[in-house]
Amino acid sequence: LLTNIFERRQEARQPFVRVVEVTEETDDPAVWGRNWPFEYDSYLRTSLPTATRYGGRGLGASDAGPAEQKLDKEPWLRRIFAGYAFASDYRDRRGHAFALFDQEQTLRVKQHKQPGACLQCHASNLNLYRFVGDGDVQRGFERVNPMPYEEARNLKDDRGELLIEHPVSCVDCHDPETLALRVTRPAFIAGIRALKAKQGVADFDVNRDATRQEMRSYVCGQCHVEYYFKGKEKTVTYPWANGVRVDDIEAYYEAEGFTDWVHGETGAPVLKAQHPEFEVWQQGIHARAGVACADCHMPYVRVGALKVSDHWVRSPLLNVNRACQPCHAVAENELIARVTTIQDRHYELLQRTARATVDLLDAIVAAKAAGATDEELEPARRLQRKAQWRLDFVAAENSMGFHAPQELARVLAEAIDDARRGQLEAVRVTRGG
Amino acid sequence: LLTNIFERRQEARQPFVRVVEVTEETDDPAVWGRNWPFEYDSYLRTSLPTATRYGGRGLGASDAGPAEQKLDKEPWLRRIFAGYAFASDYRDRRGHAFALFDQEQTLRVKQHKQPGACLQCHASNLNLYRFVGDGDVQRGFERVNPMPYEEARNLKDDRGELLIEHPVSCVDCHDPETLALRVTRPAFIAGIRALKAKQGVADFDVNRDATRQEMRSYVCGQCHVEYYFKGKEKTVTYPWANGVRVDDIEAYYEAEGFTDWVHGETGAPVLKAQHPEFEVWQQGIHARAGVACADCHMPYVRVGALKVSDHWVRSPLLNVNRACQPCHAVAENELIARVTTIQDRHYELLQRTARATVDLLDAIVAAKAAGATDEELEPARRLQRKAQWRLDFVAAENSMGFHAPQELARVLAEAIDDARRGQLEAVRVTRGG
Amino acid sequence: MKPPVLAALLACLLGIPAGVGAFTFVYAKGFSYLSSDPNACRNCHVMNEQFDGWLKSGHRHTATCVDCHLPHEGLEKWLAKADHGFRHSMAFTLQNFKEPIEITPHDRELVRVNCVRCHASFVQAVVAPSHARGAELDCMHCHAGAGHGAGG
Ligand code: HEC
Ligand code: HEC
Ligand code: HEC
Ligand code: HEC
Ligand code: HEC
Ligand code: HEC
Ligand code: HEC
Ligand code: HEC
Ligand code: HEC
Ligand code: HEC
Ligand code: HEC
Ligand code: HEC
Ligand code: HEC
Ligand code: HEC
Ligand SMILES: [Ca+2]
Ligand SMILES: [Ca+2]
Repeated sequence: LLTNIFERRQEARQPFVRVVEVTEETDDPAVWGRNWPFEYDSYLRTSLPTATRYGGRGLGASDAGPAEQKLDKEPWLRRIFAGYAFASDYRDRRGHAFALFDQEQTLRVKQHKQPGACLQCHASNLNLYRFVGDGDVQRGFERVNPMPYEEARNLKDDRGELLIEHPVSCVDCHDPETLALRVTRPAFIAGIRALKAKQGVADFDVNRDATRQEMRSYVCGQCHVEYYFKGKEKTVTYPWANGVRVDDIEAYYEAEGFTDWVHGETGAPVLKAQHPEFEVWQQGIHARAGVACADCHMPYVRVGALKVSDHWVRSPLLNVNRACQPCHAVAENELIARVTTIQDRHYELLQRTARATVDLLDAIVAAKAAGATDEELEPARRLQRKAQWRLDFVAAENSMGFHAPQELARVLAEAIDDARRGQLEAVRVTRGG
Repeated sequence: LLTNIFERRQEARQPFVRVVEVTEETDDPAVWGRNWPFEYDSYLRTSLPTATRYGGRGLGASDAGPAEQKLDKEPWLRRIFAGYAFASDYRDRRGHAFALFDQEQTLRVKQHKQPGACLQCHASNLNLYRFVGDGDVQRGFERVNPMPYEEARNLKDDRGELLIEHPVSCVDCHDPETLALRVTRPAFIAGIRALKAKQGVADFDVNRDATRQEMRSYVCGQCHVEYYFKGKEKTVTYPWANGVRVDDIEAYYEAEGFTDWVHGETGAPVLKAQHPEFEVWQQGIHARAGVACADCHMPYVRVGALKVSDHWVRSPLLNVNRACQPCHAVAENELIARVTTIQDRHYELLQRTARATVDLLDAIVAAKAAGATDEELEPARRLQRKAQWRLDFVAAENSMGFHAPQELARVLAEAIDDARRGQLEAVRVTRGG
Repeated sequence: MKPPVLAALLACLLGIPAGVGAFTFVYAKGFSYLSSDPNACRNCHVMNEQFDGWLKSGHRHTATCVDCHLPHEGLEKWLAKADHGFRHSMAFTLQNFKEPIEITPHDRELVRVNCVRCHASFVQAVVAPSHARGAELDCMHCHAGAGHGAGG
């Protein structure tokens, strides 16, 4: 029975007509665009503004300037980032078209030394990795990571051509032969392997073992994840060996004895969390139901007589009829209202957690001023590290609660508990307090 | 085989035939059962055990003894209820068949004076209300509320027959003429009217204005709600005039200057929250999507060719294929796993909140012992009232987080914040602390 | 399905009475399966829900039950009809099936193939990229309502 069905599958699939050849070397999306104009056109739109109540906020191509300054919208961010590059410049994300430009413009790069590791997620970098790695991507990755950012970013090949020219591009997510989705980022290949091993799946090779539906999220998980630069090799690493819940990752860092920086006001050794969309999404009901990033952020769109994936990767709230309604037969404004209910509730709790954390900073500062010793301050500082890690983890996640509402509220509740307990510890050691 | 199918064809056309007359006076479900045997049979099953991971826990008819003691399973309950009847006996709920029996057996009734008001939700009481009210239910309700419990419960009519004989029964939710759903509890009629007024709907008469789908939840909202006994008239009152969120209800009590009791350990004036299923459900996505209590707790069950509502009102987790699968085309064990994920996460956070609240009690007790004045203790006590109200509100809600996961996590987060801030206040006024 | 059963069914389908089994099958409108008229499916009240859903669906004018639920060429089609006819009549008679009724993985795959069959030109681009495992794009993942729900 089934064999007949399988045969018919093949008939149903017609090969793409290609007007130009695209290869592993083709990092220029314009070239791919000649074969697949619909995807390319929508990809180009990632340079347009995409503001929603909480999302996007990119200013767009019309204005070559930077996106909005998060540090001004949420002043408490400057407090928790005290003494770290993020306190100098931390802005709203915007479309993929800006990925490379925004990285070059940020004061975090202009005023602070950064390694080549930064390039893993902001540029179409396979040619660079192959060149530096003598044809081997993994080796190139390892050699580029510790280079100074400017050096890596401006490397030229033998023909004197820049190796880094584009932000995330077609070849980073697609096999140029089959166009099948694929993962190209070394840190993800290693990270997902460690995670699967922890979950009992040995020797997981993502490009060999993942299903198509999984790949519709994994290609995003290449970059929308928490990371750190491991050791002096500055290896971009995803800390998933214990799992991807906030507590699992914290346990990983404790075991590694890792610290991002020493807090400028309190002297506590603290961690920086970055955009853990992939980790948080896994805690939510949608992931549980097999709903992929691309289902919502790259919904299919009808173009004439063809159905294609919308490569204008952006907030689904700008695209509800396609992003949500196929699964939720509910009016558009009602769907947006549901999201807003979740996000407003989340935002309110986020602010409360920020207040608790800032109170903790004040308390430690006061204790220090009154002459508390490092030994006396140790318990309070340890709790600051825990509280701040959780607050930052949630604040850095970009869905304002939507990807996993209950889980993120739980994390904030724990942050509040840690912050207030830290405050009690600080008060306890404050002389004449 | 043949005849099977033939019979089933007949069943499909069978109309309801009434073999006996049922009237407003018919509080005996057995009589109704002669007309509607399927519903009656399932109703009788509410005396069976219904334990799930977090739900039910009723011991069932096989054992006429009481349900499990919650106070032993969650020792912190004794601490927060110190000085109140609930500290003497507080058990797991079980099926409707036990509603009257369990109320009579609890030490909260046997060892403490209770008013007739208690009967509003535990007995089929319309005959009692009409008798005492000279035919008028509302007047009867008002007169019964302040009576001593035993007196009200044992009143006899002119023919010397007991007026209270059954727990919640058919006539409490159904119009005996049409069998349509209806609300009979005076406190709900007044409460929902106040809530709708707040929402901008003036003069709401629930039995006149509610849709059928709304009634499928309102009949439950008659009892599964937070309540208090107002004034010396002991009027059973649902505090919904400001809305039904935990903060709205708190604001209502503040305005009323209401307090349930003065805490035995700390001397704080505190509130008691009871089973706010109806209020919490309204904060969740299911209510938002128009899913009623009865959809999950009284799903349709096919008897031959007929579809009838399962009157074995119980945990839907014992009934997933009927309760959930009509809307969620997902395997049964996967659906249960989704609920467990939500409930385990919730339970863990509930325990954390309890620890914070108990820490606050300890801190106030210590401050008092060290000689702090009432004036000094006032801020800490105010925060205890807030924290305890939120913790109890969530703990008393019976879905272990499922009815509104994010909202309940938010409430617990606020409780933790209040509890720890209260602790800071208490420490501040602790001499030599 | 075991060969003997299969033979018996083919016999039924050719209209040769083969004992009570066959008679029951006929009585229960098992022969509905020989027709492509949706009402034929509705002969069993347990199909009413899906029938009503279909009436509300965008497909009511464009696809009948069998268009989606049965294969479309040759012997395979008849085998599937026999398979359905037998399993469903049996289940209906014995009332031993789980509710809500759930489509079997095999039948679900049949449906998916039919989606692509009708919509091939429209979806050619999205089904084109081949993939190592779980390669086929699952239409029902997003269009679960197709054929039975509003907007689908
Ligand atoms: C069920 C739908 C859904 C899924 C699945 C989903 N998201 Fe989202 N995502 C949203 C919504 C809704 C928002 C909020 C958008 C807003 O606030 O405007 C969002 C926000 C975001 C944002 C911020 C967008 C902006 O405009 O600022 C990023 C980045 C993001 N998601 C990435 C991901 C990644 C990566 C995955 C998979 C690991 C994922 N999302 C899975 C629905 C989804
Ligand atoms: C190679 C790295 C990389 C990959 C792969 C990637 N992203 Fe991004 N994404 C980024 C960067 C970097 C930005 C921020 C660009 C900026 O702000 O300059 C971004 C921004 C976004 C935004 C915000 C857009 C807006 O309008 O504000 C969304 C949404 C998003 N990505 C979703 C996804 C999804 C979904 C996928 C997978 C289909 C994905 N990304 C794959 C790096 C990546
Ligand atoms: C693991 C992938 C990854 C790495 C490594 C990475 N980024 Fe990003 N970056 C992202 C993603 C995804 C976004 C968009 C989501 C967001 O803004 O939170 C982003 C956003 C940004 C933005 C725009 C928003 C902002 O923060 O102002 C800047 C600038 C930026 N990154 C700079 C850097 C620098 C500098 C480094 C190296 C120190 C770096 N990135 C390393 C993935 C990465
Ligand atoms: C951030 C990841 C990402 C990038 C970058 C990307 N794509 Fe895709 N692309 C996807 C995903 C996800 C799908 C859906 C594949 C599936 O469903 O199996 C897709 C599908 C496609 C398809 C199959 C037909 C369709 O539309 O579904 C084509 C063709 C395609 N992309 C072309 C391109 C081209 C051309 C570019 C560059 C201009 C590009 N893609 C860049 C993620 C990406
Ligand atoms: C491919 C299918 C699919 C897509 C696309 C999808 N959802 Fe969902 N959504 C689900 C499923 C499945 C659930 C879990 C409940 C259920 O089984 O219906 C769910 C649950 C939800 C919930 C309740 C869970 C919660 O966190 O409160 C909301 C709200 C929601 N979705 C909104 C959206 C929005 C907004 C979008 C678009 C940005 C979207 N969904 C896209 C399938 C989808
Ligand atoms: C979407 C389905 C759904 C809806 C709607 C719903 N509930 Fe529930 N309810 C549940 C689930 C699931 C549980 C958890 C049962 C368990 O833990 O065993 C639960 C638990 C309960 C419990 C405790 C049951 C027990 O076994 O201990 C009560 C009482 C309850 N709900 C009442 C209500 C009321 C009253 C409403 C309407 C105001 C309502 N529920 C609406 C699904 C629902
Ligand atoms: C007249 C009051 C009243 C009404 C109306 C009422 N309940 Fe109850 N319900 C109770 C009481 C009292 C109990 C606890 C009985 C006991 O533990 O002795 C209870 C118990 C329950 C339980 C726990 C059952 C178990 O097995 O543990 C569930 C579930 C429940 N009710 C749901 C509902 C739903 C759904 C409705 C509406 C269809 C409803 N109730 C209507 C008073 C009521
Ligand atoms: C507004 C309706 C309502 C009122 C008034 C009410 N109850 Fe209940 N009672 C319920 C519901 C609903 C339950 C089941 C849910 C639960 O146990 O949380 C219940 C459960 C109980 C139980 C079994 C679980 C336990 O708490 O041990 C006892 C005993 C009880 N009530 C006694 C009383 C007494 C005594 C009074 C009067 C002081 C009273 N009830 C007033 C609705 C009410
Ligand atoms: C706690 C409330 C409650 C009690 C008590 C109750 N019912 Fe119901 N009953 C319902 C609900 C809810 C429905 C669904 C009505 C609807 O959908 O409009 C219902 C429906 C019915 C129906 C209509 C057919 C069906 O099954 O849907 C009959 C008949 C019925 N009940 C009989 C009874 C009998 C007999 C008793 C007493 C043994 C009883 N009910 C007790 C809530 C209750
Ligand atoms: C009458 C329809 C209906 C019934 C019955 C129903 N649900 Fe839902 N459920 C929904 C809708 C609608 C949503 C919101 C998301 C969406 O639109 O799909 C939802 C969302 C959910 C979610 C995700 C939201 C969250 O809180 O995480 C879970 C989990 C869920 N349902 C489980 C259940 C379980 C378990 C039952 C049975 C006890 C049940 N549902 C009964 C319609 C229903
Ligand atoms: C003899 C009565 C009867 C007739 C006529 C009937 N069905 Fe069914 N059908 C059933 C029963 C009973 C089940 C449940 C079988 C089970 O779950 O074991 C069922 C299940 C199904 C299923 C889901 C289970 C599966 O096998 O995948 C599909 C699809 C289906 N029927 C389609 C149809 C179509 C299409 C027609 C008309 C061509 C039809 N049915 C006619 C009784 C019938
Ligand atoms: C346009 C395609 C289409 C048409 C036409 C169609 N169906 Fe379906 N049917 C489906 C799909 C898709 C599913 C699986 C739904 C799911 O996965 O939840 C399904 C599932 C079913 C099921 C199993 C129940 C379930 O939800 O799994 C039955 C029974 C069924 N169909 C019967 C019928 C009958 C009878 C008709 C004609 C009145 C019909 N179908 C017409 C696509 C169709
Ligand atoms: C990840 C979700 C998803 C999957 C999987 C999917 N679709 Fe769609 N489909 C959509 C969206 C979103 C639209 C709406 C596009 C638009 O209106 O621009 C759509 C539109 C369509 C349309 C046209 C609808 C109209 O209103 O004209 C058809 C036909 C269709 N899909 C068939 C299919 C088939 C056949 C498959 C399987 C090969 C499939 N779809 C798989 C999401 C999906
Ligand atoms: C017998 C042929 C046939 C089959 C089988 C079929 N369709 Fe369709 N479908 C059509 C036609 C014709 C239309 C209307 C014109 C159009 O939009 O293409 C349509 C419309 C649609 C639409 C647009 C929205 C609507 O309902 O009007 C979607 C989405 C869709 N089909 C998806 C599917 C999916 C998914 C399947 C399989 C479960 C499927 N179709 C099976 C012929 C078919
Ligand atoms: Ca980090
Ligand atoms: Ca109360």
